[in-house]
Amino acid sequence: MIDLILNYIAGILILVGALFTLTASIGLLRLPDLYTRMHAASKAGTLGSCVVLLALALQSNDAAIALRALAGILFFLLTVPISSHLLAKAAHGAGYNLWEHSKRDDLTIAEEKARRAKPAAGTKTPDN
Amino acid sequence: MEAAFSVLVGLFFAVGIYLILSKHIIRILLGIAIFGNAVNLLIFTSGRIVRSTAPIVPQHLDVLPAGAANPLPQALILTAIVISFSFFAFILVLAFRAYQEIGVDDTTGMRVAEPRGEPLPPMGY
Amino acid sequence: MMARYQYNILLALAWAALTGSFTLTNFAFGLLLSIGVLYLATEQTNALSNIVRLGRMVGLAVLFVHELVLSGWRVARLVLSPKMTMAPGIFAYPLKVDRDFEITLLANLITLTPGTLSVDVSEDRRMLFVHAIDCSDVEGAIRDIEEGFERKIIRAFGR
Amino acid sequence: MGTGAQSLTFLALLLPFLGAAVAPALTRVFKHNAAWLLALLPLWMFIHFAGFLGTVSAGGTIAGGFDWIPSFGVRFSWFLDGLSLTFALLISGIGTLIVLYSGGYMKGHPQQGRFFSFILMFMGAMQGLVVSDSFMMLFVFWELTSITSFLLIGFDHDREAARRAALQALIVTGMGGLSLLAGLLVIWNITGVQQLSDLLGTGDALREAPFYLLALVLVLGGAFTKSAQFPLHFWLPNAMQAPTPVSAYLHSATMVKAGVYLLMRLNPVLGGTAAWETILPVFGGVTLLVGTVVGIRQTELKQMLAYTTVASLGLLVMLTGFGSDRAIEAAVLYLVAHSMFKGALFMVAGLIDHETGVRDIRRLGGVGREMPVSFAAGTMAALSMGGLPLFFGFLAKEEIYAALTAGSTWGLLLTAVAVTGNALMFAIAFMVGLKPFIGARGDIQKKVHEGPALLWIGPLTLALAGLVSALASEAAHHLVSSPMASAVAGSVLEVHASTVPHIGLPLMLSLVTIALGVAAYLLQDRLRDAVAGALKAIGWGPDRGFDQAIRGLLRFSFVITKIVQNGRLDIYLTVTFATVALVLLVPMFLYGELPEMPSLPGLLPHEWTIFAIAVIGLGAVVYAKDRLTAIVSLGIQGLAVALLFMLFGAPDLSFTQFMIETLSVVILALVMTRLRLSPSDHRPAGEKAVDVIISGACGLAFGLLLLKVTEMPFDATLSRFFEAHSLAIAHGRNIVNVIIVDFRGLDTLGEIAVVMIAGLAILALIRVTTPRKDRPEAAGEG
Amino acid sequence: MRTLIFRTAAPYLTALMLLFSIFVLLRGHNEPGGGFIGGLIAASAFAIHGIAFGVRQVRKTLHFHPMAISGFGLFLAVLAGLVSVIAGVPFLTGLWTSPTIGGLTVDLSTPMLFDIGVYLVVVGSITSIALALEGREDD
Amino acid sequence: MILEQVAASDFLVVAPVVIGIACGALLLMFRHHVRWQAAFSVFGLAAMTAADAALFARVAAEGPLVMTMGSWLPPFGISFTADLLGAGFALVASFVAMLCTVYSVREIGATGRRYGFYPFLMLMMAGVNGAFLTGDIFNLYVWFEVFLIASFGLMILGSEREQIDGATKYAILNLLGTALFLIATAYLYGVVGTLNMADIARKVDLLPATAPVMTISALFLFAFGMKSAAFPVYFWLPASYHTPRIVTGALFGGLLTKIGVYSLLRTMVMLFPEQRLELSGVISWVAVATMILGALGALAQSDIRRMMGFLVISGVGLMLAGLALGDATGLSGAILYAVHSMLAMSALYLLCGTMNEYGGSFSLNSLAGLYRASPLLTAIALVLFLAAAGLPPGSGLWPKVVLAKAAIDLGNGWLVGAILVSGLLTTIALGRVFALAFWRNSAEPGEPVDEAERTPVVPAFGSLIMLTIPILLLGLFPEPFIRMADAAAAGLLDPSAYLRAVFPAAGGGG
Amino acid sequence: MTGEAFVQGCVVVAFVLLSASFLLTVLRVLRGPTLPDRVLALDMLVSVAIGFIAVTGIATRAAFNVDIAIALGLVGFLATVAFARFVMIRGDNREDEPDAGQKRAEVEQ
Ligand code: NA
Ligand code: NA
Repeated sequence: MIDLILNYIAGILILVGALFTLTASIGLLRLPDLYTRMHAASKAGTLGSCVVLLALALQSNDAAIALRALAGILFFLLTVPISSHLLAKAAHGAGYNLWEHSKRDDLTIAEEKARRAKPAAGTKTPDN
Repeated sequence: MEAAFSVLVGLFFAVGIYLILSKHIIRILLGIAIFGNAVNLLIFTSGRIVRSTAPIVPQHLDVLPAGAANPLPQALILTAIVISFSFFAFILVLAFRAYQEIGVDDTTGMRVAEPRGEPLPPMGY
Repeated sequence: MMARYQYNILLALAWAALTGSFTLTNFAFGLLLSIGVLYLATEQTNALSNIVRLGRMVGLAVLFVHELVLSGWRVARLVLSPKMTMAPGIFAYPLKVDRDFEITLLANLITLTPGTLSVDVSEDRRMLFVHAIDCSDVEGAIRDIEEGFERKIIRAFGR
Repeated sequence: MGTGAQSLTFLALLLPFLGAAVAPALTRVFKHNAAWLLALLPLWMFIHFAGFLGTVSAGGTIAGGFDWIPSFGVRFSWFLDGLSLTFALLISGIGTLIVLYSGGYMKGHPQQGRFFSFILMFMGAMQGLVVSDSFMMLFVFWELTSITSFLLIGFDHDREAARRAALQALIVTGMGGLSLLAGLLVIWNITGVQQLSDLLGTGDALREAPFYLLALVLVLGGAFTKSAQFPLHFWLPNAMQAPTPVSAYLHSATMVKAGVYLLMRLNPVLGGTAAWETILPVFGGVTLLVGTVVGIRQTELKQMLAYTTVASLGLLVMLTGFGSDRAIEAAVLYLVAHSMFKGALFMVAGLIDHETGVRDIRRLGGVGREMPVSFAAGTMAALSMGGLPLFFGFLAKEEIYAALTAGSTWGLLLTAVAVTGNALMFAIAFMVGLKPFIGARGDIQKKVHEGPALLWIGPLTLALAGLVSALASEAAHHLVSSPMASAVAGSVLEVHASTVPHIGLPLMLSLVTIALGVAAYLLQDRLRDAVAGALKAIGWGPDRGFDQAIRGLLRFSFVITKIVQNGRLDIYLTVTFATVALVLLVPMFLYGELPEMPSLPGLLPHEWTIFAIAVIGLGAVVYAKDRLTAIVSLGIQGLAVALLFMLFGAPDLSFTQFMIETLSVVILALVMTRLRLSPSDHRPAGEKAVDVIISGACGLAFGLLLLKVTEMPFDATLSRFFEAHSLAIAHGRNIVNVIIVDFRGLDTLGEIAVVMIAGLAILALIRVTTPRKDRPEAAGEG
Repeated sequence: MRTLIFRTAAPYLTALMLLFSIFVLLRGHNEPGGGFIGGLIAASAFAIHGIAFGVRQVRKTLHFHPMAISGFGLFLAVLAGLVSVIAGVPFLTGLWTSPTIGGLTVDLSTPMLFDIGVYLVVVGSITSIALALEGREDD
Repeated sequence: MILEQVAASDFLVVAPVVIGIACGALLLMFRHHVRWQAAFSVFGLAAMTAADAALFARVAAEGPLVMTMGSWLPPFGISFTADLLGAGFALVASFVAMLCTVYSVREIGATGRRYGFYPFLMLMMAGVNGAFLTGDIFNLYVWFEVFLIASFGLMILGSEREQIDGATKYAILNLLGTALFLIATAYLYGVVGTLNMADIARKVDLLPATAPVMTISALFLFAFGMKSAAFPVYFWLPASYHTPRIVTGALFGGLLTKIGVYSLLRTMVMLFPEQRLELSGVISWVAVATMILGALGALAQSDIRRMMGFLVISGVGLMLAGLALGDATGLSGAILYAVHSMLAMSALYLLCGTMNEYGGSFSLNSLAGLYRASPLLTAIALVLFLAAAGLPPGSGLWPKVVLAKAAIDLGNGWLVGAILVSGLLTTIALGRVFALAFWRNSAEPGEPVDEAERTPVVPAFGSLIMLTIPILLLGLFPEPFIRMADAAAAGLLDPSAYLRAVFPAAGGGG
Repeated sequence: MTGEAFVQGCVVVAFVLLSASFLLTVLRVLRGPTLPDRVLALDMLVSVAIGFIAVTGIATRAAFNVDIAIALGLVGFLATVAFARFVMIRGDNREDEPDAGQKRAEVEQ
């Protein structure tokens, strides 16, 4: 009985996860600029994969595997925001502009301000 | 299924070789990477294709159930993948250094070891 | 900030989870491994506080999962809606937390939650620049973060 | 022949090389007087071989040797009959004199020791050549004579002319040597024997074999180049660049006669056919005429002698190929006579050069008073060469005319050639042997006096030998001429020529020859001018032709190499893959190894999707506008391949492929960070079309062959074994991993060695840099 | 890279990845994984660390030069094969033993040792490559 | 299938490889100890040579020696199988490498040592030995890659522009060549289902007539042809062999192409005898083109190192001629030529290096006066040139004669012609080098060579002389060499002893 | 319907959804337009692949797919980091611009 319920939950989770993923890719395609697309990829996409992994954990009938699946989810949640952040920061730093209809860009303003504050140093910042 | 893989392998080879034939060094590198994948798929297909069952003896059994994938080609490919990755990395860095030293990214311009205007050998005795 | 030994235990737990074996020996082995691994990996993690905050961490985790699901749902609704009306932009979020670990945690949680994405932290660590799908009510968004994640983080990890 | 004598003969063959090894040291100690010691070696050889005269003149032969390369059927074996013994005696005898002569001639030369070495090696090579019984031994010594003469001719290596002459000799005789090798191998193949002594019994089989003509031509290729037959004669006069003792030795007794020796040796088996009796006289006759005519034009003593040597060799070849016993007797006599007078004349010429510093015949004259011994030797040698009675040359000439006139109209033609040639040689003989000593004092700067004993012993001995042997002709014939002629003819011959003139056609012809010769001598200046004018009118000769050929060869090779090895990687790659396509497609079609038409594979939709993604990824890489897009696209196909591995039961592969693909992309990105390249593809459409065709053909071929292979039944024994024993014996459930670390662990050992070396090599590539200022991307190192 | 978020998170990620790599190494004999994949994961970990903190930091952390680690791995693999000389069996024969140390039964085997060698070689070489490409310090 | 006890001496068959890898690993671990690198390498290579010698002696006395790794029965484990051919080649290769290493002591400076010259060298030799000794076709591929990547490392060490340029071409083309070998192996595996060469030899005969063995063998021919630098795919060799350090060139010129030739012999003769017969026409034309174009290429060069590269190619043509002939004599000639080529080509490259030491250049335009500078070097050069040209008393003579004999006996006139013509062209090319570089005097006549400058050349002369000795032995006393080559060829033509050694129970017949 | 069958049914549907997802994401890689867009899409592709692997694991009951998914998550992250590094250092892939290299050089110092 538990098995049956677990299976049903798992099945539904599989579908939900796949749907989330599909949504994310639709978002990736439809959204207007890099930063908005990132919302789709890093949220819906992550959620989709995590849900499917959860389904696997539920369905496996094996604590070891279930635990590993959960660990996988954890790993995933740990890495995704960091890579999103890096990509967004890099893109912004490299001058990839926001969507033209964006409301504001405090980061650019802050950078401008910093640049004006110490013109000699320019963008020269030690990397390591 | 082997038929589908054969077609894919042919395609991988064609694309890999096409890129290798283009003179641009980075395209050559990409071609080499694809060529390597083609070879791996070729080995895989050569050992015949089985869907889904990995050659791993399940916990409750002592021998592999029938119908599992052929493990030997997989082991061979593992070796080959690693080797081709090593070579890929080497050639990539070599290309990078070649660009640094020679200053061209087009192989037609790589004429340092065999320069274009080499003179005739000495004609006297 | 998390203590090294806490992190050790967490890593050992992760090891046990991965190997799927919670025997004492395996856990001990995992602990040994994690000590070695941490030696290799952490030059940056430094001193920290007590273990009592574990419960608060769990609370944070619960909030996070809730927000994550919500976040996914909102994005899905947005991209599937025919018109996709939105007003995106980057706003500066004034940070209250001031330690690296907490800033990072906050930034990551923000990224994983609805409509927001951490782009950068200012040099002086006072500002977190957040990209939001909906910038029509920046004050509201800032308040949400302040009262949600940031407060819970301070409670769980604060001094 | 007892083992003792056998060892002694072997020692005799070895001695010159031993002498060559110690010569430099001896010379360092005894200076030029080392010649006296070193001459003992050839002298002992001479004595040793002379000891065989009795046996051989009685019709016997001496043979010996041992297995050298039994696996290849090659023996180190010698065989002495009249022919080889005569040669052996000439070589060691004249060799003794030459060594002495070298002692004087090269006195004070800083490299006299090396010179002795080379001379002795050369002697050893020649000695080995003429006594060889085994084909291969013959060939080895034959080549050794070419090599040692290369060293000798180029001895004065500071002069370009010497280097040129040496190379010329090496190339021409080297060519001949290879031809000879082929010829001998063909004979070996036809007859199945490779000992000359065994070969002599197989003449008819050989002459009737379908490849007889091939064998003949190849052997003649060797003999003619070595014996300087027209048009390959030019190297010989140029070889005069060598120090005189060398010229004397090379051109009298030895090296050039190797070819004649070979012809004479093979006469019993190759001779007697129409081809033999046509080719040899024609080449010989032409060479005789060319040699003498060009010789009369020369002004330098050694050059004149060299051309007469060419002529004499022509005469010998002509006689050898004439096809009568008489002609063979004549050839034998002339060969012996020539060895003596030509050796003497060369040494006299060298003496004159040494003492007067002048080699130009027009500037020489009247030194007979100061150099009486040389004068005597020169005159005697000239008399012999001129074919005057009392000298051995006379016997030979009589016999020549007797032989030639005995034949048909063909013989008469050759007689005319011989008379012309002999007359001119007569003139040259006296120009060299007489003119410098008589008449008005020439244009000589040095104070002239007779050379030291070391220098005149040789020529005088040889000149006297020409006289003595003629006077004691019966003995000479008994011991030397008859056995030798018999050996050449392959049947018993008795030589009877004597120095007493007999009235008859030969004597008449002799007189005509002498008359013409005297006339030529007297009119030498006008004759010289006339020939010079004629040659100038022709304007081209094989000697210049050699230079043109070498330069042409160099240019040709340069052009060919530029085409084949053009330095462009893209062309190398194109050729490589075009060949790959051919290598696969041609046998597939020729041998019917094409697959059948496959049925549509039963893949599931998501499997189709992964296939499609792989294909899209490939297309994306090809069509990528810039290289970073291409790199990202590379990730797509890599991911697809990994997923395919996962779907078809290869999780380990999938695992690895993910890692590898990602790391590939990562390192590509890391490198790109440090690199600034032009992103797009500039190739013209035509080139792309060629690439498409080649890559398409390769892809098609690989795919077809794979289809074909997978059509075959599969033998899964190996995998069954691994599956059965993986857990039971190797204690692992993951069979792939067990194969990697256990069943085929050695592969993995090699594999990790590759990984390690690659890491190190990359480190070396990046870290080891040569500092250069003009590096295109100074910031490239980031 | 100069980003606080990444730099703060990187050590944790690296540690997790290293742990995971060892896990993958040790279970390779029975399930997908093994020294090679484990080594690649570990190398990725060091690459991340290098990207975050720079090459010098990783070199300091590793103590040995990565190529020396690689060499040691290869040597270890050869040694694993040579154990069979003592046993009088052909090269690279798998030898197994399960000694009990303090009540703890540990499976030791030459294939495992060999796989560890593989792991070290891969970690060393790939890390070296990644670091060489990331920075340009002399060593 | 398990745990058959083996004698320690059986380890001989794998010892050279193990020594190579272990030494390479140790040298890498301690690569900063530059002082000890060279000495340790010479020691390691001496051990390797000793192991090879012992192995060769044992194989010569007792027939092929087999060790199947991991105690698995063949064909399941990887069988190292040393027969006369493999053991002989391995012995010569290790010997040559040892002497090249002695030469390297002066040439390789601290940077070269720190960045792995000696680890590369040891691992390359491990790969070379592995290739000669393994009895498994996939394992052969692995050893190919080992020596190939090590050769890359050796080639780029120094990072001069020429090296980088040459190495790029060398690396890409060789990588493809080796990949084609792997592809051929994959197809073959797909058809016969096994990788052990003895097993393949048994099974190829039993395949159905429809099996695409012709195409697969043609692919093997191509792949190994490319590795051996045969026409029309020898580009990589002249493009690169003149660029690295002299000792590297010597090792490459001497050893690497010979592995290609070895593999051709092993596969085409032992595994695909019928296919070889079918392809012999093609092979002989390839052989003709290779030897003639190689020799012409040598003539066209001003740079003596490039000339040597073309001479290597020309020699490959001769070995291919032996393969094309395919009978006992022809194969024996090819094997003999390979031995000669390993010795002579390595020595010639070392000679080029020493010529450069004295003459300050590699170019025939400026090299001069070497005879005056060093008569000893001149003597060595003469012997080596004669050897390369196939003239007595050098080592090239007998292989050439044996090959020509085989060609004539089989009626292949074109091959005979090409063999002889290539010999002549080589003679011309090297005769010119001798005349120009040694005999011709430099602009400043009589320039005395500084004694102090000459003393450090001792290792160079030591290795040159040690290489010249076997070259002369092969020229003067060829009997043992020819006997061994005959036996090795016989072993290829009739692999029953090889098969019996691998499958004792099956009786070897298959 | 048994639980097992239900799961398998869901798996089939999920495969279809994920396949569509794959194709759409690939489309974004192809369309770009900027390098970060492509990188993001590749990152997303890895996400989809993780889901795909998990679903396959459920379909074949191959538990070890979890590990592959974990590894993929970790290394997919690495690729994105590397590209981000590239973008951060090089600005963009318009490499012919002279200042791009200069800026890179400054940043790397
Ligand atoms: Na090679
Ligand atoms: Na080579």
